[in-house]
Amino acid sequence: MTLPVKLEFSGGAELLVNKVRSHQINLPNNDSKWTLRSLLIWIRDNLLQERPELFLQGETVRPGILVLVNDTDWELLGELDYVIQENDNILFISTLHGG
Amino acid sequence: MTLPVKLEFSGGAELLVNKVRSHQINLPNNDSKWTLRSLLIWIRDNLLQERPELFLQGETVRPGILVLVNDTDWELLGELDYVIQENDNILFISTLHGG
Amino acid sequence: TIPAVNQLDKESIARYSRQLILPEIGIRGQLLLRKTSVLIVGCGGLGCPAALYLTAAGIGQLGLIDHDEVEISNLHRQILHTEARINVQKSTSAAYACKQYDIVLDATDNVATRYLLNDGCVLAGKPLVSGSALRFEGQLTIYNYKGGPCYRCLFPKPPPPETVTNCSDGGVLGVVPGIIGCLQALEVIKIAAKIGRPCTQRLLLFDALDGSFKAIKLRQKKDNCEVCGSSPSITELIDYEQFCGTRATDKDKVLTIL
Amino acid sequence: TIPAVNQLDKESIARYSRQLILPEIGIRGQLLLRKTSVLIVGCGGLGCPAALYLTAAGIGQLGLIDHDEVEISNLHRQILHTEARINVQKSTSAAYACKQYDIVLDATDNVATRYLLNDGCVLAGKPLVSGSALRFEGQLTIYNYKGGPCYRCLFPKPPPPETVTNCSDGGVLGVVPGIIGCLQALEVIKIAAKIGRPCTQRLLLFDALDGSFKAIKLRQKKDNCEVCGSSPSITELIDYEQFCGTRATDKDKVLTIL
Ligand SMILES: [Zn+2]
Ligand SMILES: [Zn+2]
Repeated sequence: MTLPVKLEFSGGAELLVNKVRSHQINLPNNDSKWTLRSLLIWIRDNLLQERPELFLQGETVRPGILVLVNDTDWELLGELDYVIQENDNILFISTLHGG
Repeated sequence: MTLPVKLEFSGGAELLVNKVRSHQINLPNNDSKWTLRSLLIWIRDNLLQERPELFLQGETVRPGILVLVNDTDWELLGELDYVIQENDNILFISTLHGG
Repeated sequence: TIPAVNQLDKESIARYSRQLILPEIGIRGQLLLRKTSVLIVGCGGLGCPAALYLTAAGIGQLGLIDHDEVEISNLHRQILHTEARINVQKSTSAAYACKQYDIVLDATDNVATRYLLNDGCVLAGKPLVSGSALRFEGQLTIYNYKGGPCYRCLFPKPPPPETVTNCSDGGVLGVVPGIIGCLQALEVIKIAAKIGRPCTQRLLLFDALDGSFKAIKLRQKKDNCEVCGSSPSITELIDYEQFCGTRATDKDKVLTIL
Repeated sequence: TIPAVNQLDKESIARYSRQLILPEIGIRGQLLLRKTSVLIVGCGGLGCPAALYLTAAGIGQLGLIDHDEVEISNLHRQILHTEARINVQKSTSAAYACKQYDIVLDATDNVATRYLLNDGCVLAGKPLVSGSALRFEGQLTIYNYKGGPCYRCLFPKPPPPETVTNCSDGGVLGVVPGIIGCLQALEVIKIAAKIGRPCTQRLLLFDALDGSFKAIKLRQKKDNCEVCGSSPSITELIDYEQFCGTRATDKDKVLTIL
């Protein structure tokens, strides 16, 4: 069974994924569960159009990007260890500095 | 089994229910299903502090009040005939005119 | 009418540079803004910020109407950009003015005028960007646009006079109409430049105390609507004060113009 | 300091009448607003509407800082109410000014200054009402207030310089910082008058093209935070340009002051 999730990118992060802000995807069946850690690898390999270092740093997101699951800060959910649920809404948003 | 619903009042409509904007209630067990029609009668008998004509007109809400179920205009859901579901969020909002 | 020139002068390019570089706007969008005329009815808490930001965005022509001529003279016109042609309408016949503009912005403060503007816009075929505020709450939607409802589709009958509260009676926190007026300007810009998703068939509810916004899905245009339906019974303007049972004013209002 | 007088003069009562009659505000709230001092850092797209509405609400003292002295002189000060004491800070040492005010409003346009203000507010124990805007998006939250996080709790490390876009590069639709600036003023009012639910531990995201707002639940203050945690390693201001690898400016910005 694939795992349907909605990925969203904003605050400028969408520029790294071909300017497409919303991606409805089905993560392929996996022996182990999908976590945000494994999702980031999948994104790097399947969605990132630009240089990966503009989105990732090591196994996590680069500084300045906030990861939200169902409108909640991933820090409240275990960050990289969070186990993704069916139909989760995962938003990667770049913090804005402009005024 | 009682039917838990959340009733909200705003735009001034809250003044008619003791200024309490949010009411978590359990509608008592009924032979027939609870509809918005029967809910209005229940509200008149159990919540309205002020003169009922400030909230109701006949069997419906008085002009200027919009009824929303789960952030949707009741007109899209059958208005008075809508059958209330468990944990529905029903908002009675008075249209604002001020500027 | 505004001359149709398909290019921007250097000064305009400098002035609007930060929005010109937005791909969604660009020269195309800026020219559309420039050839759009907008009527703002009401120069109070909603109308002032709306007028400011529409001028700043490069809307070509702005008409301003307020029932109080003295308040219009208090309007800090010097902060409005001089390139926009500002027409101050002395006439209170806002509904007739609807015919002369592309988009109408309802920034009024009473029920009767809101019905008047609604009917005026439906009869003239113009979108109506409607905002309102009271106490700590605000509401916003676009009426009569792209198959969406008009005001009468939602509220065929006016509220009983004793249930109507205006800002003089109920009070209002000034920044609340400030926020709604800015949001109205934004919706006008989206309609004029043909970008984004205008707030039609959607009602935005703002709760300032809670700091939250909610978007309500609204009904479509109603086939049996008296003014915008398939067999309208209203084909010309009526007496709105009589219809509502209230005066077309927010009497005793202390108007603070920013 | 502002003299503590426990009553309002007649003129103030007339001026603030529409918010005085709000039970949540009343004389109590208006007096609290009057004895509150607010520092606005940045007089551009965010700072101008914030300053306007805070003045209109009766905030007792406003400090304004901008890195560009010329722009400060362009600020349409005549529309700011003369009763509010407006202090224009020539010094760019915004962080030192944090100590002199009750609440700080971040209306700046670059990363380095945002970290500077954050640390300044944490070290001075002041809430920081932070807003930002770019293209068609806006963000808003309150840092360092009631157990909520500070900026470093969320972003301990600054973004790589090549990932930072400012409004000169990316563009911005003017009404977007207008809306965010107004929302910042609202949050300041709620903190000062002690009403409603301030936007702490919540991040408000605004998408102007879509016309939608989203409220994100944020982490609490982090115990291991370098500046606001239980064993802070940052106990005085640092070199923020060096820290961020970028200049503390939004160079080449064409500033449109409304
Ligand atoms: Zn209609
Ligand atoms: Zn911290």
